[in-house]
Amino acid sequence: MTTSARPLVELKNLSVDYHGDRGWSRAVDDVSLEIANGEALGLAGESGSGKTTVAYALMGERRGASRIGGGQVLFKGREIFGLSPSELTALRGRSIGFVPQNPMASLTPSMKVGGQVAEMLRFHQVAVPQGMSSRVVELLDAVGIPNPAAAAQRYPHELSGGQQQRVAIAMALACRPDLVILDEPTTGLDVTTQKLILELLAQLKRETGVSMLYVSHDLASLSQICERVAVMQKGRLLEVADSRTLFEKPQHDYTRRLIASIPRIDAPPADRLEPLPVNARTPLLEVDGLSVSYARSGFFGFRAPPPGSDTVKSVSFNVGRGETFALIGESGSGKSSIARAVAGLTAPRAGTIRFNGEPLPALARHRSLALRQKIQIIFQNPDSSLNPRKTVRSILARPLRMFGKLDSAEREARVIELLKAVRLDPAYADRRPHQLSGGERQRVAIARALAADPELIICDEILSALDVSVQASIIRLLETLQRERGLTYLFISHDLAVVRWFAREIGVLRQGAFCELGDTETTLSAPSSPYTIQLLDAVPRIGAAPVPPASSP
Amino acid sequence: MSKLVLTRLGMALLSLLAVSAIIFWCVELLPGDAAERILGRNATPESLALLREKLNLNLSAGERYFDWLRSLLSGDFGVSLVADRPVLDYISGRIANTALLSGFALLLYIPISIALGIITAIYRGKFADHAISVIVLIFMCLPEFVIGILLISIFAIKLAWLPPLALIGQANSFGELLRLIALPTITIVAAMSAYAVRMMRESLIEVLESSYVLMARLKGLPTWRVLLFHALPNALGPAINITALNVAWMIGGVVVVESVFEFPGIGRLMVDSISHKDVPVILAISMVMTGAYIATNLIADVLVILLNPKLR
Amino acid sequence: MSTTELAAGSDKARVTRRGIRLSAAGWLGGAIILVYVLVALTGSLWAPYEAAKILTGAPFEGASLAHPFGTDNLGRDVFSRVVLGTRPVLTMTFAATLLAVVAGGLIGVVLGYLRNWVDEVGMRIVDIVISIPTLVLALLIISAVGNSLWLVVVTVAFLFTPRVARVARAATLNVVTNDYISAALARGESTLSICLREILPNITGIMLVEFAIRSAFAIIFIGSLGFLGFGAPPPTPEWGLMINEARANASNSLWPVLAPAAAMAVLVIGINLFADSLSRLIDRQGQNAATEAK
Amino acid sequence: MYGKDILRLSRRKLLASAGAALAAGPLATTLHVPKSWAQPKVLRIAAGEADGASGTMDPAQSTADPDAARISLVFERLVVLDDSFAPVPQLAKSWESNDTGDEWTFKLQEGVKFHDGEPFTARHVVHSFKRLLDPATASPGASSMAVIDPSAITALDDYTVRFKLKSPTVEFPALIANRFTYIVREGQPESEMRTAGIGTGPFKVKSFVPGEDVSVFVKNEDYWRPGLPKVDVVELRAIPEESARIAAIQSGQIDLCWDLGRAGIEELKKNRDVKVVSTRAPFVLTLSCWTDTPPFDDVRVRQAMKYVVDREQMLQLVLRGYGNIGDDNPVAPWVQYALQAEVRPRDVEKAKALLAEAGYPDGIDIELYTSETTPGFIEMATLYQAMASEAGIRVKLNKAPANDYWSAVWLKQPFVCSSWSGRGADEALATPYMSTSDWNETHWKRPEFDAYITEARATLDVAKRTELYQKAQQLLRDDGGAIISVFPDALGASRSNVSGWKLHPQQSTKDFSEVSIG
Repeated sequence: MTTSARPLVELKNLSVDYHGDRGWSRAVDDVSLEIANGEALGLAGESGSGKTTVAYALMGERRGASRIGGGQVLFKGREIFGLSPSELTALRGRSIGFVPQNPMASLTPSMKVGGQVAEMLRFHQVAVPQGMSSRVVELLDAVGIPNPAAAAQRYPHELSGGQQQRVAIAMALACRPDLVILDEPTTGLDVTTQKLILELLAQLKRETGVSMLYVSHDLASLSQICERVAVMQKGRLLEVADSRTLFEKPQHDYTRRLIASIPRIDAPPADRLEPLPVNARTPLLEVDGLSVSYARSGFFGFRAPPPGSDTVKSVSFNVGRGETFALIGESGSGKSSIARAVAGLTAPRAGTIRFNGEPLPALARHRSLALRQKIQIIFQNPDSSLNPRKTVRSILARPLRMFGKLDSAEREARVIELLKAVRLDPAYADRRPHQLSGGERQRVAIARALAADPELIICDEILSALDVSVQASIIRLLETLQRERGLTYLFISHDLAVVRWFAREIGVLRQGAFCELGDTETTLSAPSSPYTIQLLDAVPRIGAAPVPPASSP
Repeated sequence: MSKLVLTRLGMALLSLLAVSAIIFWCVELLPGDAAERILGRNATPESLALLREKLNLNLSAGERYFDWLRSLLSGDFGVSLVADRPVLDYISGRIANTALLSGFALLLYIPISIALGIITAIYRGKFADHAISVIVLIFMCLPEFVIGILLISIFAIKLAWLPPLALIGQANSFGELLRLIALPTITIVAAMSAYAVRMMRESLIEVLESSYVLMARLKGLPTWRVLLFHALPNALGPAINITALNVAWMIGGVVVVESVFEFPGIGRLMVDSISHKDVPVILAISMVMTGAYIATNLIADVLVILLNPKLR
Repeated sequence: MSTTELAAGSDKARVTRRGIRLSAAGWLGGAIILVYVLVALTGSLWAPYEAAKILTGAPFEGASLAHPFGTDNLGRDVFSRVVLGTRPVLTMTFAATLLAVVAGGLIGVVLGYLRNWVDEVGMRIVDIVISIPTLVLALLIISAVGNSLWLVVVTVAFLFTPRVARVARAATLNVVTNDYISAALARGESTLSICLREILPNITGIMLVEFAIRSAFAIIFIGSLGFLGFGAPPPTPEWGLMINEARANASNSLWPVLAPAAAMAVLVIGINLFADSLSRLIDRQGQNAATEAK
Repeated sequence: MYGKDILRLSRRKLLASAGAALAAGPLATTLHVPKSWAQPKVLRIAAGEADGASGTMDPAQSTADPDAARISLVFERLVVLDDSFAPVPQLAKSWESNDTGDEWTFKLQEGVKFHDGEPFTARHVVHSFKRLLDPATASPGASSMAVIDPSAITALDDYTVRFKLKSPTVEFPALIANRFTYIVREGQPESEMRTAGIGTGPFKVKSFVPGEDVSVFVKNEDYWRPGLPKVDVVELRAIPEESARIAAIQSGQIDLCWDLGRAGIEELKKNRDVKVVSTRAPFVLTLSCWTDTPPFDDVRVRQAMKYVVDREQMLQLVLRGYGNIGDDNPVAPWVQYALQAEVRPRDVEKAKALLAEAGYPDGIDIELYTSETTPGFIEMATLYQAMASEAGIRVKLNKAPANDYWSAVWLKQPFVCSSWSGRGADEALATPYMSTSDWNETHWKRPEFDAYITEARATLDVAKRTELYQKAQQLLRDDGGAIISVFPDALGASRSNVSGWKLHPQQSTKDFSEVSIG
């Protein structure tokens, strides 16, 4: 660790209060941290841990109704919150760069990309000998944007997610700041794009020697860039250690549990249940030649959509009873279309689906009550999967009344039993969705699926909106339910590490077709298609050697 | 973009046709006919028959409608039954007046509503916001004719600063014309901008709390830069739509303001034509009003698209 | 705020039933509306004079104890006429708005849910009706079918329905794209039960706000009709009509003009205040759901 | 005539006084401002009745009040009436009749010229009257001139005209002094008659377009009456909304207006720069019922309906004192041949007794139609409803829309509000009440009444004639279906710098030739 006269950033006993519906609550409680010159500090924690509040405090920005409860924030020895507005404006962008979480929402839609970078230079009076526009092109090129001159003239919505983030990084580094704060820079991106962005950040750190504060909930990607990592929970700083020692000897049991719940591609999760014995496979679900098109059926619904517009191109696979089949693919690969076709929400353009040997009508409303009862679906976004106006009890009661012949007393008992099955306190029955956390809502969705006592449950990316620790507990729950009730899962995800130890069969989708299909173990240990290899390689490995810090400036 | 304009024009023609049919059918329901209305008290059976013949009111409703439609396609709006003059020539003076009044009202309305919208948004929660919001709320709730009557009794009669009636026939110079239409213009602007200010405020507040405005501030840009180049362009969308609706109301709905100030516009002419059941004039004015509504909406949509590259 | 799932069940999420918490302005608006409704119901019992009673005092008397709002050109007591006028104004306004919101709501939900060619054709028709200037169409229809109280109500309802339909359709589109609708579809729920059980409860909030805003418009619109002589027939003490009758004598005494105008303005302000805080409450409930989950 | 380019503000003047911005815009050239900025004296006058697109300059078609104003500026008649409705010479210097009164000869003024220079001679008079009586013209005024034999109108020489009448008419000179008998120029094509306005009057038409809101007239330089007119330009517009008209005269936007209701009078009186002008006028406001329809067919019911009226209160509340008491007799007491009788007092008990006698012990339920078409109608009907209720006569008010009241309600409903403009005794009695008249609004057919009128018309001796007219009025007053309680004064106002203008009791006659301003 290089030593220099004085740390670049010093947080002394910082506390920040946040004014919610019920008065002031403490979001950050007595946090002290330092960032040395040229050092990259990771700040890890789950949503609501206060990590983002700390990052913004460093920029002198109080989001919404919040106030400094105590302590100091020093940048190069100067108290940030003591600065006058003009000093603060001069500091931001000039000395401290900022890379936002969701690039799409953070670039001004009505202004060209080049213009947004150029204004950083113009308003911070950065000397630009070779002229503004060429300097901008240089910056965009430096962050790896293909033909930067053309890109400069485009509007944000005309770039991909990855490119937008690169523009944000270019803006942050335009004035050669001393410190760059990154707020979950890779969260909204695809796995492969995530890897490229992390490599870019590492390379820029090496070249410019800029110090970084990298805020993220993803410990794995943090460990790849930062020399030291600080872990926060509910506003308090638990421990700070260099990344290697943190992973090997975590001090705090919360950190230990956090690390344990990170899905790893190279090692099965600790509390993984014994895999089921492989006995004779009787296929429950058989899909062959399935094609689904995104084009709306023509005007008046008569003309069939053109074949060219298929998102799913004649896919065939089958799922054995009591097993888990995983469908893997990035956004736009057609995995959700397959799920919706099986669930009967969208009519496929071609191909047949058989369940228990019986052909399935295309749309749910044409299917028999028995079929609709045996196949259930759970959705990705917990916010929109439950009707906000209903109580948990009525949400669960609806399928019970539709599929079962129970009187109200029996139904009440069933609701209690279902809540227990998904590890929820029966008292939750009277709550409404907005009184539950994301994880709790997903559990209610699972309970709703179980209410029909199904044979097949389609899980359409049900984990991606949840915190890492919450994901792990949901996987455990699904495994236990599979063993207790012999359930079959069609599990759709984009995260190989999660699926690696959970699914028996796996299918890797790319642009609507399988580029890999077969038993998980053999497929992932010896992948045949280059795309799968690329996916495997993109999964961040914990404890990999961090990028060596640059020599002192 | 041009595809949008083409489809919208197609739609416009369809709407105009449909509107003409609806209005014609409504007018047919009116009791009595133009001949009775013109002769009024001095109508005698023979003079009624004579006039009906002259105005060919004896044809069936269907025939008269298609006659009118055929002549419309050849650009002839027909002859006013009452004024016995070609409709276009008869109403073009009135259209010019309403366009004049609407034009002035618009010139005042746009800057005022945007400026007040910005002020209330920036100083939201502070005194300026409350003060302006209360005034805006009061104007929003007062019907135009009450505002008009109050303005006349205060500024025209008691203080005698401005003439009470918009008798623009008397204006000899442009300055005098301005004085004459001052009160009706203020009435329209007051009635219209109330709603626009609230809409502008709401959309600007929403934009000021967006992530890209936060990002612009964190980039260390001066406040005026953030407001004018990052916030305002994206907040104008809803305000433009409201302005389009207001303009449409203004053209059709100023009947009340025109009758309070004796302003010779198409609103009052429409009311008179309805009472005289002067079908060609009613239809012509309805076409103008609906055409203006569709035009303002098209312009507004085009502006919104220009402002927001995402929609381009 | 959120809990780690490892300690399932220990979370103390707020269970308290949060009552409807309108802002202060919201309560004020609600109070104003309540007062008007009371006056409308009980007015005829305690109004000092009948609406049509002439010569209750000399014409154009100023405000006095006997005549809080003075008298008009025929010596009729303006205060009684404003009080007794509340009933026709409220009945016409709420009847027209209710009709429009119910009809418009139904159309909007159906179009929003179907989203096929019916929706496209329906929206075209709605756009056409909206493109006709409202006041002009109202004048035409009323002078054609006559201006009895109920004909005016039906006409105003007809003119407001397309605008309400557009709002209802937009609200339905917001709801229909949610996953709990897909879940219901997957269960094979009938269209009717989806509309009633899943869509309607989620747009009632927005429709309530729309009802409030529409009724504010309706009062001014019906007032304008009255002013132009196309509203309710005399001698109904409807405020727009009263203003028109009093307008000729405005120079003698402003009371007969100001009293009904003020009555109209205060009611519309009340409704607007109530509508604003209601819509803010609904947005907040919507946002709560979002913030809680993060 | 500014046809197509509605507004002709000269570019120079516009740019001089306007901001360049708007001048450049297309709007500027279409501003609605006629060119009349000459410094000469401009008299801006405002009529009360709506001047819709049906306006005309053709005397034969003159129906609305603004038409009458325009025509009296531009045309002249042989004979006009003074305040007591006695005939006074105008284009006719003198006249005489044969002893039986069915042949009249008029001597014409000499040296009079039409606006286009054509000298005024007898042939123009013959043409005017023949045109008026010609069925093709379909003039509403034809029926009032029915007594003239159209084929027997001859020009004895350039300045003498003789009329032969179908029946002796002692009052013939007064008869031809109504709103239709202005002298038009012979040889003018019928198509131009509506807007051309070529007459012998004090003013010439500068611009008149039916439907446009203002019509402009300029001084006739060689007008035959020396020294007249005293103003250079007259601008006429109609401001139907009464409060707007009051505001306009108060603020000086107009110089002179008439047809004022009673509402704004106090206000105007207090205003130093405004002069209120009023004159007694036999203008009739009446409630007319069909005497052949129950319950009005019983004379006792009709009399009961007359006894409930408190005429003084009607005068104070409806007309605020500006008018005279009526006694159910259309001939005002100060008019020639009027019946002088003691006014019928209000007697509710007698009315109840009459109703009981007629078989309606517990009163009657009737419907009265009223409208805003004439100032005072609504107030009169509302007051009558209140007064009649005390005698058990329950009146339901029905307010019909103003625009088609005279075609859809008048003469079509059994009990209506009606009004008649000021007329001489003969016309006031004949037009509404003779059984042969088209406008018999009370369905009242009394042969002895018709006899009185026709005999009076043929009686040369004034005393005998007066007695006959009075008998007719007595019969009408007691048995008629008209409840006439007030004669509203003609009310107008002018700015204080206007002089030489007075209102004429015959509402359709207006004389601006002697008016001066400033």
